[in-house]
Amino acid sequence: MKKVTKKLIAAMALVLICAVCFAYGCASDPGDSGKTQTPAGNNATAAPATSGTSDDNGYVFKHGDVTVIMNAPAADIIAALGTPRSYYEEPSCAFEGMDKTYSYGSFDVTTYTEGGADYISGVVLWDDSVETPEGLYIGAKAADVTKAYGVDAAGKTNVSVTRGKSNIIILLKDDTVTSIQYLAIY
Amino acid sequence: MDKLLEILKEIHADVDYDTCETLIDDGILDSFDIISIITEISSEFDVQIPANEIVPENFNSAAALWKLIEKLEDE
Amino acid sequence: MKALKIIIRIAAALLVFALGIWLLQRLLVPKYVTENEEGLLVKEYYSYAGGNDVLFIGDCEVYSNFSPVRLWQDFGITSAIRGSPQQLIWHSYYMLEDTLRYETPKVVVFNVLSMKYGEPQSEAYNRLALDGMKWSDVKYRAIKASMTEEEADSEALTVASYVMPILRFHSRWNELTGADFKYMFGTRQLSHNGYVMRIDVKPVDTIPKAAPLPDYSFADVCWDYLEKIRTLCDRNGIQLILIKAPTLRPHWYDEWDEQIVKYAEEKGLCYVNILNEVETIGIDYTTDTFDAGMHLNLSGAEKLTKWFGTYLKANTALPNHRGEAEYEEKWIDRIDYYNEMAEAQAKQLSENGKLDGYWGD
Amino acid sequence: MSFVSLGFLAFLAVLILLYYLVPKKGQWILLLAGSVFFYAFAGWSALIFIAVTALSTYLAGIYIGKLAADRDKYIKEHSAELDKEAKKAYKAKVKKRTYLIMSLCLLLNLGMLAVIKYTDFGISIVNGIFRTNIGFVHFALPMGISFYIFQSMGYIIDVYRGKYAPEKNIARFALFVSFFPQLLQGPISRFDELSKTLYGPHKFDWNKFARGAWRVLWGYFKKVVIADRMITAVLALSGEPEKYTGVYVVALVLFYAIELYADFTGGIDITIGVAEMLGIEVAENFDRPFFSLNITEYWRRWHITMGTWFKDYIFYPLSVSPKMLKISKWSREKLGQAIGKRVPVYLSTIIVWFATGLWHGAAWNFIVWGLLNCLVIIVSQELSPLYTRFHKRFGFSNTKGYNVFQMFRTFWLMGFIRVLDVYRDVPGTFRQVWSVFTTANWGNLFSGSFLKLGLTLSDFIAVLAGCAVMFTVSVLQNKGQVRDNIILKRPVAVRLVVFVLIALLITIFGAYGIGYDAGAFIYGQF
Repeated sequence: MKKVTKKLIAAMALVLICAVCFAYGCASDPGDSGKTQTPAGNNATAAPATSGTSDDNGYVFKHGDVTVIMNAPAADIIAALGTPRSYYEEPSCAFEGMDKTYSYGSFDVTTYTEGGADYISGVVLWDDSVETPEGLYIGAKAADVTKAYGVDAAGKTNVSVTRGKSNIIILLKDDTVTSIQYLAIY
Repeated sequence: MDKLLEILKEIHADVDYDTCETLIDDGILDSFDIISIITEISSEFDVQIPANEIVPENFNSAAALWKLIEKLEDE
Repeated sequence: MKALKIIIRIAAALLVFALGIWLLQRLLVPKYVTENEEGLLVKEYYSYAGGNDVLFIGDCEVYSNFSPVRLWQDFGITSAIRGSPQQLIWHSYYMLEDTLRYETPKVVVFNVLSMKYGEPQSEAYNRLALDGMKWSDVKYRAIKASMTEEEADSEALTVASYVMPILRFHSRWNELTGADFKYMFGTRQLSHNGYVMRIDVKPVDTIPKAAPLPDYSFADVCWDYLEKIRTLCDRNGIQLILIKAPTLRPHWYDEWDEQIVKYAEEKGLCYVNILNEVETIGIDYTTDTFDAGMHLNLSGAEKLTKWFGTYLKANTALPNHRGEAEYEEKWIDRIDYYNEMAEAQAKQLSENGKLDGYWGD
Repeated sequence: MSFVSLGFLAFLAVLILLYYLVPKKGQWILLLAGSVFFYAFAGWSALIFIAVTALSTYLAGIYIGKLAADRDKYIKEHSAELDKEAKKAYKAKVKKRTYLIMSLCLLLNLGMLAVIKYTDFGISIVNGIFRTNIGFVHFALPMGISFYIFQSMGYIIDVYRGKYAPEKNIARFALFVSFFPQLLQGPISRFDELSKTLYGPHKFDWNKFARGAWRVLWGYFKKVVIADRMITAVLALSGEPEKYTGVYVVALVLFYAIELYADFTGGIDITIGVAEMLGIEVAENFDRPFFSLNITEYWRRWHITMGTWFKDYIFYPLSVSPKMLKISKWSREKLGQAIGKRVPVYLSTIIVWFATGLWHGAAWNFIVWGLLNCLVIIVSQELSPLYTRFHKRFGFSNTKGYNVFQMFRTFWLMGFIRVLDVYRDVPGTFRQVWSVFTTANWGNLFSGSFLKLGLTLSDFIAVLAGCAVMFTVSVLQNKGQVRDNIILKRPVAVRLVVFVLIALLITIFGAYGIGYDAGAFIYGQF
């Protein structure tokens, strides 16, 4: 009996030591420590946030209750947007794969092909009947750009804002927005 | 020598230390055993077996080990 | 053991290895006969090299839109196209340099669309442009100039993979088809002096509006290569003509056009934006294109070529070679093959309602 | 220069050709030149580090050797007038000095390693404890530094212990430190063993050459066909841990085990094979570790030269040091025989595994990895009497079936500990492993989702076929070397043709070039 107790104590002491080390391991940021020595490592791929909140989709375009997310699978989004006013597909020079443009009058949605499926590659806004979720529309002023996206647009001909895998290009003329385009960042 | 055999028996009771000459080569003694033996020897014989003497030749048989102890005692 | 015996053994092993690699390479490289047929174009040039007064360089906007056979038949102008899919301007430049190793044309026609691409777009197009090129220092320089980022990362392997394409295509083992075996030691001719024929029709019903760009300036590297093309032509006494083919997509912005116009004026070059001539030429986008505006079909190409022949007559001093025996002889077969393919395609189209391949089989 | 590169193959071809053409006396000089060339490819600055190690170790060795020689001479000359005690005192005096020199050499080299490898890690700990925000220094790790410093340190310790005389020729010593095949990822050779064949002269021996060539071929097969293909799936699975839980973690454990084994043993095969083609014998580093019945055995068969290095130069000295014996005595008195006996062994074990973990990388995941190994070893040590009793009662411990079960158990236990390497995140790894028990997504095995990891079905088939070959060869190795038993018994012509065929197969089925990550040898980074 006595022997067993002592063994138990020894084992527990060991577990404790390991636990302390482990707990410390938890406390420190593991990402920082190993990075420089990991050429074959996978930190880079793990880096972009993927935890699933809406922020991670980057800038999105909303039409009614349809959300157009850059690089998202296109099929469901296109279906939800209803029948386009016109549709154009552009084959690439040789090779499979097709860039498709769905026009809905006041905006176009474009897609690219990868691995047999279509993904959203961009949205172009054509007139002031539509606006971005941040409240920017064609005809708005440079100050509105600042209000919506926090960048200074006064006196510029174009500004570009990026969040996640989504990029919005805003063109201006005489401090008035003339074009708003979403671009997927591959 | 008897004291040594006693130490060894405590580690592995079922080995015939009088004849076995391949304690290391056949993996009968592992590194844990070796350390235990050295610790025991140091408390029983007042010799310290340095790390560089931990080679198969010195631990393959009880006789070799005994020789080592005698040599170290002699120094 | 005797040194000789060892050397023989090792040499034998190396020889067997080389033979094996060669055979496997023949098997594994893409044959471009059932898909991406345009991959044949660059290699095919060498079979019709020599005696071409006009050389077209550029992407699908040249190889789908201009018909050298028509140019010969109607104007007695001998021409060849060195086109490849998504041919970038540096490809075009090296295409020209490579051509000069075989012949010196009197006129070079360059389609300016590729001015819009300042970076390699995809490794695949490099292969289509360069794999078919014969080995020379030109090819080596072309490879170095064209590498994508990924290719440049392992530069030695990339260069080696053009010497030994098996290093690039070894993983095609799981995509092999009957055609890879059938055409292991030789493929069939696709082009007509570089022209790729399609007779089917897919009308343009809509062309999406082109979104304005934040910046319309061409990349520096494109200007550099345009200048290189111009000086190379200059040195060789070649007249350079810049064109923009009448293809609706990708969109050719007016802002781009203005820059080319200005450049042509400065350098005293001919530049014609054929998009502005569509009505004169009589191109009807409901019948003259096979993919809704990207490329012209045979009917469209022949209309365009007819117009362009007249343009060449007016702006250059190209001779009419009709009636010259050595030329007539060469072109008679080409005309036959041209008609043969058009017929085969027409036959398949009427039987199947669609084209499965250029050869109509 | 990676083994899997055309540059290396060309380098090798030229080197081997020259090696057998130059006068035999010059062979090792050529090897040294080749090694410097090989290393210079990684950048000239990296050469400085290896030069510092080679030079400092060489000088320390020479100095220690000289002191030892002087001592022996003095004692011999004065043996009449000195009594035993005086001799002992004199010896102790000299030993103090040699110990100092060895310590300085160790300090310099290990210090260099520590600064380069562990500064950022240290900074991150300091930042964590003191909530400071010190910037990282991001030293680039010179190629193979962990390996050649350990190899050199083994040498200086051996010289200090008087195991062998120091190398007198600095160029020869430099070759020992820098011998190019083992620069990237070991094995960690011992001077007395490697020097037997390293310096030649070597006449061209067709059999040795052929054996080496076959082994190189085999190494490339494992590395290029299996490991470099598998790495794509490993990176995909570990790159998105939130997405890939449950069954995917089990798959990752399996895939990583395959990849690491094929990669590391493949690399070692190339190393040893190249050396063999040059007539040089390099120590084995693996003995089919996945056939081990328990973890202790596994560590005797996996990365052998590292294990013995830690055993000979850290574990033994530590556990028999006077301090440790004192601790042992104290703990026996205070804690009783049972625990007291274990204290020195277990304490040394824990320290050694901590060091082993740290050696693999400056990150918590490696340290935890080391300590987990240690924990399993100690627990199984403690449980072994229990097992023995259990087996005695039921008497099936030696049946084949039970052995297979043991191998299976060891494989998966080690596998799960090993995934710390790929997640590189300690709590994350535990979450992932836990998800195996909580996430019931085994249906994904057949849903085709495994084909979305960057590998096609044919890739998986290629890996599977490769593993089948690997397994068959391992089983055949029960009866000795496959090369000796099967290959070299065939007629030369047959051998040449089969060799070429395999080389062609590797060319086709290898995962290299566009579309595949040019995976560096995993162990090159440590």
